Amino acid sequence: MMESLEALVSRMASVLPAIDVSLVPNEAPGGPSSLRVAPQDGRRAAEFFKSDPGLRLDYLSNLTGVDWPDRVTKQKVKSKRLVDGVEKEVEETLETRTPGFLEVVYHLYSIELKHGPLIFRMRTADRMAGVHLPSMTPVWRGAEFQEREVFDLYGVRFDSHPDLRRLLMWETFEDHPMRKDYVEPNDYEYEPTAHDEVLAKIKERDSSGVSGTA
Amino acid sequence: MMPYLLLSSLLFSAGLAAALLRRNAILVLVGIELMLNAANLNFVVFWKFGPNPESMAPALFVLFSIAIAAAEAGVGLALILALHKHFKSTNVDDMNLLKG
Amino acid sequence: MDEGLRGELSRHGIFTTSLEGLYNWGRKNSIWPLQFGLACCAIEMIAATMARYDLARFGAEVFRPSPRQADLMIVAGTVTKKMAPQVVRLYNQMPEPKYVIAMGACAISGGPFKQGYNVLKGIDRYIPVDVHIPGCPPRPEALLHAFMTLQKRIDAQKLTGPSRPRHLVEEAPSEFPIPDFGPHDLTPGKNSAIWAPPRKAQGV
Amino acid sequence: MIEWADQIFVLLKREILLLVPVALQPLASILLSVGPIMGVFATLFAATTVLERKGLGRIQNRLGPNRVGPFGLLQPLADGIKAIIKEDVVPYRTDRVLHTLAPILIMVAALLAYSVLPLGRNMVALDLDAGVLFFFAAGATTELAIFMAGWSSRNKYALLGAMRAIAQMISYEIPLILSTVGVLMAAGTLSTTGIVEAQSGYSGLFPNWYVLTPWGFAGFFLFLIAATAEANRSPFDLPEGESELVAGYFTEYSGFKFAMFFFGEYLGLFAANALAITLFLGGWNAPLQILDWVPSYLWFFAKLLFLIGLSIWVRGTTPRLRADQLMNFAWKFMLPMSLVNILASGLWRFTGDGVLGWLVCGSLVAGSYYALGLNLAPKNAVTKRIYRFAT
Amino acid sequence: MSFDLAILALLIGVSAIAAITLRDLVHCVLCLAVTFASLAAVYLRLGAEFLAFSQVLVYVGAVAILALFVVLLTRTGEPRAESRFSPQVMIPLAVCAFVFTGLAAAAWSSSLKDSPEAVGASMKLKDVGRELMTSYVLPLEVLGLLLTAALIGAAILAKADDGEDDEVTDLGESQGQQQRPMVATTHSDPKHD
Amino acid sequence: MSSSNLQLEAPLDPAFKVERRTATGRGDLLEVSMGPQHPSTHGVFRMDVVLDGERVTKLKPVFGYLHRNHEKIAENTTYLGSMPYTDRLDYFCSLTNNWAYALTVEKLAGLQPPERAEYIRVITAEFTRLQNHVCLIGFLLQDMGASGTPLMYAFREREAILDLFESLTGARMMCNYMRFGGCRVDLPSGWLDQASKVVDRFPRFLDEFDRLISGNEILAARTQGVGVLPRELAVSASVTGPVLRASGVNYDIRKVDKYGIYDRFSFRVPLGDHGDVYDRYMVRVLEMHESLAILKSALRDIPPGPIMDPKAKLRSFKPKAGEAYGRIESAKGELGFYVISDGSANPYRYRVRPPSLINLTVLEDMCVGHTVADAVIILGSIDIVLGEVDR
Amino acid sequence: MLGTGLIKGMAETARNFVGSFLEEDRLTTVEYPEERIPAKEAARSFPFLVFDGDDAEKGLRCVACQICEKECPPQCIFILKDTAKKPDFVGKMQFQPKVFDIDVSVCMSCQICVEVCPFEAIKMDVDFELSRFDRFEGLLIHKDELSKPNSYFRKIHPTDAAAVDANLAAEKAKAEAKAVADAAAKAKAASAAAAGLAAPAKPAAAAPPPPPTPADPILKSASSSTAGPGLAETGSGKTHAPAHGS
Repeated sequence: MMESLEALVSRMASVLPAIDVSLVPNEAPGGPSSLRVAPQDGRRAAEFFKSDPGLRLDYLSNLTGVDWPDRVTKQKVKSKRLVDGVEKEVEETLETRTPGFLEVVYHLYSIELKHGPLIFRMRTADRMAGVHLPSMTPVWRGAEFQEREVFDLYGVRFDSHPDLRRLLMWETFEDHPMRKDYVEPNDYEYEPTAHDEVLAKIKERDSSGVSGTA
Repeated sequence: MMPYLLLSSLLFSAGLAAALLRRNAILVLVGIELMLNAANLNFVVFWKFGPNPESMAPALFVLFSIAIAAAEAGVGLALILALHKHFKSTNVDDMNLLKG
Repeated sequence: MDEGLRGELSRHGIFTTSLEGLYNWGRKNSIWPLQFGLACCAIEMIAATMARYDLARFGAEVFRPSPRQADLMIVAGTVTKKMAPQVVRLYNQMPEPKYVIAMGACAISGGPFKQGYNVLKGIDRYIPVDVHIPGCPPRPEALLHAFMTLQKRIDAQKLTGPSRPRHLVEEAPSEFPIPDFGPHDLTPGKNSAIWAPPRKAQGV
Repeated sequence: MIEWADQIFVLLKREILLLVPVALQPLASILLSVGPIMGVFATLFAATTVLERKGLGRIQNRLGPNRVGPFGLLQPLADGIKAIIKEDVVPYRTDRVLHTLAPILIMVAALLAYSVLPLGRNMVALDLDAGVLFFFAAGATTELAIFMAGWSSRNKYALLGAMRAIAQMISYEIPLILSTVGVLMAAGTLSTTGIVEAQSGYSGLFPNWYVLTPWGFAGFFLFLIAATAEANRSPFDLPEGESELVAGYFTEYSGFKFAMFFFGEYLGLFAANALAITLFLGGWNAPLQILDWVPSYLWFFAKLLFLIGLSIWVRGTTPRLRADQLMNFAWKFMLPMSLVNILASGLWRFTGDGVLGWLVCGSLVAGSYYALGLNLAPKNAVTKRIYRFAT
Repeated sequence: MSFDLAILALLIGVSAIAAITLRDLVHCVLCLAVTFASLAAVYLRLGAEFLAFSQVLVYVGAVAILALFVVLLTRTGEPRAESRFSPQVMIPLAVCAFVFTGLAAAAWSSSLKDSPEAVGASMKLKDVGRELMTSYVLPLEVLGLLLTAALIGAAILAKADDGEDDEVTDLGESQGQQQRPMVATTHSDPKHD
Repeated sequence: MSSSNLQLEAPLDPAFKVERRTATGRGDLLEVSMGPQHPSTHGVFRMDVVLDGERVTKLKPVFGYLHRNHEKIAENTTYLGSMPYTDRLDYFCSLTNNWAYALTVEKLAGLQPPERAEYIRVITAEFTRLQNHVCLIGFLLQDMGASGTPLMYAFREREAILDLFESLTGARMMCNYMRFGGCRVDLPSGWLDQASKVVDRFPRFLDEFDRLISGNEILAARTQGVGVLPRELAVSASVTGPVLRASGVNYDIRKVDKYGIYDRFSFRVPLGDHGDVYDRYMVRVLEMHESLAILKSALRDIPPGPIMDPKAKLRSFKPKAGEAYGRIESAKGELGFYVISDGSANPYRYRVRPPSLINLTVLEDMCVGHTVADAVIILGSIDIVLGEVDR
Repeated sequence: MLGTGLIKGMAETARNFVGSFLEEDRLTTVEYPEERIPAKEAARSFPFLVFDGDDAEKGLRCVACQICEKECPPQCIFILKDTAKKPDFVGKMQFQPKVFDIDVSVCMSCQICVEVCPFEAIKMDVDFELSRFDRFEGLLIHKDELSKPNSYFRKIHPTDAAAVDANLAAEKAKAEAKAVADAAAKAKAASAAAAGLAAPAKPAAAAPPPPPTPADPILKSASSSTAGPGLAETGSGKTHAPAHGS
């Protein structure tokens, strides 16, 4: 059996100098926790996972993206402030904006030692320009299409991927549809059993006059 | 007899023209085939109209000629193929270079 | 010959047929489908040609791989936006008279996947469909039923007059514009010349 | 033998010809031969398509076409009507002239071959001295037609299909012709009627057919295999291999032109089978002396139907070969085997058809078959593989 | 000159001229095939049945097809925009015209010019075969040898060049990228020149 | 986008250096786009192939023609609402898809299906594997050009299994049968007997198939030594399922994870040594024998009892925040579901790990140097279903 | 030796060819329009609405609660509530649907609406012959077409229908008993009030044990299925036993 994740983190810290690895807990009753690896250490960590004799994680089972959009948390804060020369308690809402990021999750198993999974994840700097992560294709060939898929649907750019093209959508498609803020094209011309949002879309279309409904 | 001979002369000259005029090696070969056919036609005509129609010799000559033409065409076309691989062209003008 | 007389004669076993009857008889009994499957429904389509259901009984087992030799396009499965231009192109390549069966919910309306960004909400936005079979996927028998429905439709067609089949109307197009891949969606989203939804959706 | 029943068509033709003015008699004679041949084989084509579909259906545990007309027999008629009313699409950029000429040429070439086939006693349209050679010459023209079809379509699949078809047909033409050499040597003639005549008569219970000699038997199967390949039938149907090349060289053909291709292809198959009957199965001769009273043309068509059935049966069974394997088979098996077969038929002439002949020729043919069969197996192929199991 | 011969002559003449002048090589070769087939018809008309069928079998069935194959194999994309004919047209044309007139004159002056057609003469296959196996057995053998040599030669010609191409590939000049483990190009150029 | 200038950085995985057969350039290279409508791409799959003559020099799979946004739709619907959509992933194996998804959500929500439900799951999953493999073999032979006969026989058996599915779940293909914590309905009376009959009858089919095709020379010639997948490459490229095991890697999730109750059955995992198409074919045939063994003991041992975890709820099912990855050995390989819950009624992230897509990674490596015809059967031997490849 | 495999294969196809004339197993075709494969009892195509009695309007079990509309994964159900109420089978006043449309061109026959319905009002039909020329009108099924009597339900899914009927009957009995008990209690209370003092009434003890609440669909489906729809084959027309059925 594989060593515990805590032990692994400490061992990695000792074997790989200055590596940025941390533990991400998972509350689900059946699911194991995962490691978070900083993107710049991704390749090193991956090669360690693959070649370490205690791990031998030679099989990249699953690779997927997750979108964590910007979060706005509203907080009511009471503060004392001078209003008209009098110190008063004022209530105001503070909006803290947690910048979003894209995350890529890797599930590793070992075919040789028949253990697993080891889950590790990497996060991009943001969701706009800094969507770069190291490609794992040179380490595990099985990442090739999955990385292309994540690039297609989430827009994560995998550096040094040999053939980073869209996998599922057409080449001239511009959006990344699996992102949470993706807006679908409004092609609801007619729905016999339309529901809320669809209904709204049809109404919008009908009123905008764009549609050719005659 | 005369029409046949004229026909074969025409074929021969046409073949000659192709061999001399066309720049494509395949068509040069086509020209040669035409000339061979003209000769064959003459053989048959001379057998049929000649003094000795019982002899089988002209027919056999034509037979041999057809066989040789087949061999010639095979080798010639293989040669063209080989040259094409080398020069990336079947144009005879491109093949007059004395380098490999 | 009027219908009544013809019915009378055929009841007496006298084989009478007019040119129109022969024309329709020929095309309805020799419908060769295009060998073309898109998704789940294609498996049921294949099952319909297999021994248990045997579409061949209707003379329709000749699944032609080339659209040039096919009469019937069975749109069996989800038409995605990426695939839609190809479907229209295939349809255009088929010679007239040609028929389309939209098999399954996805082909008719996008079906369960209609909420998807890459799913075309019904192939009839781009090409005219003769018969729709609901179901997800329809049973093989349902395809046979649709096939017979199509045969009935062909049989009932008059070759002259305003209701003559589409391929005999001079000005009716036999090819339809192929949509382009746009940056966000297919452009145009539908072929307005052949597809007009009802004016209002239910409850709007 | 009931003479009139056997010769009814020959007599009929003669009677009709007598009614025609003398000047028109040659033309009428041609028409009276060509017309019935076309009619009969067109009907046979229609019957074969429906038989093939029903037969394949039975092999595959289903019924096959049975709803159009009684027992589905009118299915080909419906298909024909459909083909005629179908729009004829000539794609943009095709070479229109060649595109149109190709199906016509393929049919003409196939029909030409029928002029030397004896369909019954005295029933041959053109009794040529070099009949067999004429047959092969006509067959060679189909290659040109196929090339025209593939090339004029300006379609990659069509071109690939045509190239495959021609390569295959050229390769198999050699064993096809060589496998007939034994028969030609034995019969001492190239005339088809002459060959049939040479096989008439019976030795004991058995007819004097060439298929009943060791070299003839091998030659018959070599010929059949090569003819199947020539006709692009399964398992040699690569040129139109659906799984790879959509529909091969007629990918771009529609409507009636496509039907003509289909027709031409079946005509080719019938012609090749008919020649096989002529060369090896005693043509229109009855298999048993006591059955000699059955009209000769019936025997011919019975044998033809048998061979067609065989080809349907094979089609229902085998997967398709790959192009290079097909070529390997032609050059590494068919060619040497047919050469050995010529040797065997030569030996047969000297050893006679006694026990010695059977022994010598039979062992020569069987031995070379075995050796060549071994040689044909792919280098890395293991016939018996053993699989491990993990528990 | 009878009607059928006139048609055949016309066919031969037109198709031969077409074969050497058309722009599309495939059309040229197909016209050549027509020429061959019509010549076979002429042979047939002259009573040389066996020769006619051999002509069709070999020329139409093999040589023309082979030529078509080579045309296809040597096609390099779009035809270059250059003239079909060599630059010096006049001299070869003059030569051809001269040859034609010379041949025609020779035929005209032949003593056999008016000799009648040997009506009964035809090539009996049996006689041809006998002659081949008796008086002409040596040429036949030599011919067989020649054909074998040609076959082997053609095979070697086509084969030897393969090896040469292999070397080019190994040098990695034109197709080196194909040997990279992952082919990264999205678009490949079919013409590697 | 163009990525032609991207260079691989060292160090490379050794599997990358697996030597590819490079076809040498003879004449022009021909670019052929096979698909998305092509008879043997198993749906709307496209391969952009660069051919040199008939040899494949380059092959790029193009996906997305059946990308129907399963993951996006699942993220906008409830946990239960995605269950019928999983049927449509790999539309041959809806029940194993159901199981994989149910397994994942059970991990996420901490549910435990009762014993009887686990037995039902094993039984239906093994039946699914049987009918999938049967169809695969039929389609593979269809790609090889057999004119439908093996496919017809395969579908004959499949129909028997679909009858079972229909009488259990109500639908032939889209069963939508499993629920989080159990199964939707219990087995109807008489079902087990009927299932036993099917299981008893199945070896007859396997034998018939064996006689029909396994010994066929053409099959051996077409498949042996074709599309060899080396062991190292297979592991590196995350290939799973029969394709992996045909390359000799002993990895079967039923054995490794022992999910469900698979540790109660004794079955063997067949392994191939050559990794070619023939091995992939035979491994599947042998797997069917093992599935039959599992089915026999499962049908014998199935206990009575409830079929749902009493903790399970159908409506307003909201698992706590967390994530889970569940995987099973589907007929095509490792089918995994990765679900992230944020505590709401809809999954936050829902991901399918499709074995078909990932097995296609090695398609080019297997095909380069072979002919188009081989590429078609190599694709067939991988066993893809487009619903799962593109989702 | 070369050819043996081929000959074996040909023997196999020949066996099938001959067998197709002799054995049931080797001719599996069911000639569809005339013969039909017997419908499985569990078979499903599209949903329909069950009504009790003869009057579709009056007996409709649907109370327009819109649960199915919400739970339907492809969103193919459209319900508009009527403003008026009508009594259901136990006499409780319930809403009824004014519009109940199912777009079968979208429906994926997943049966989730049936599972989530607390009122046994929506069930799966078995009719699949729904080919239409018109997509918009032909495939949108309205309430009047959807409503089918309980007898029809009993015909197509006998086992399931029996379980549902028993369930409903029990519920009705319970409701009636409750009504009777309530009335009795009321009367008792009245009499008690009249009497001035009385022992505390125990109507609950008099009522039958409560059947599983229909609002819990898991339990419902489990309970209805332990009885299990048998393999009894229903179907109309000429039936043909398929080779594999037996």
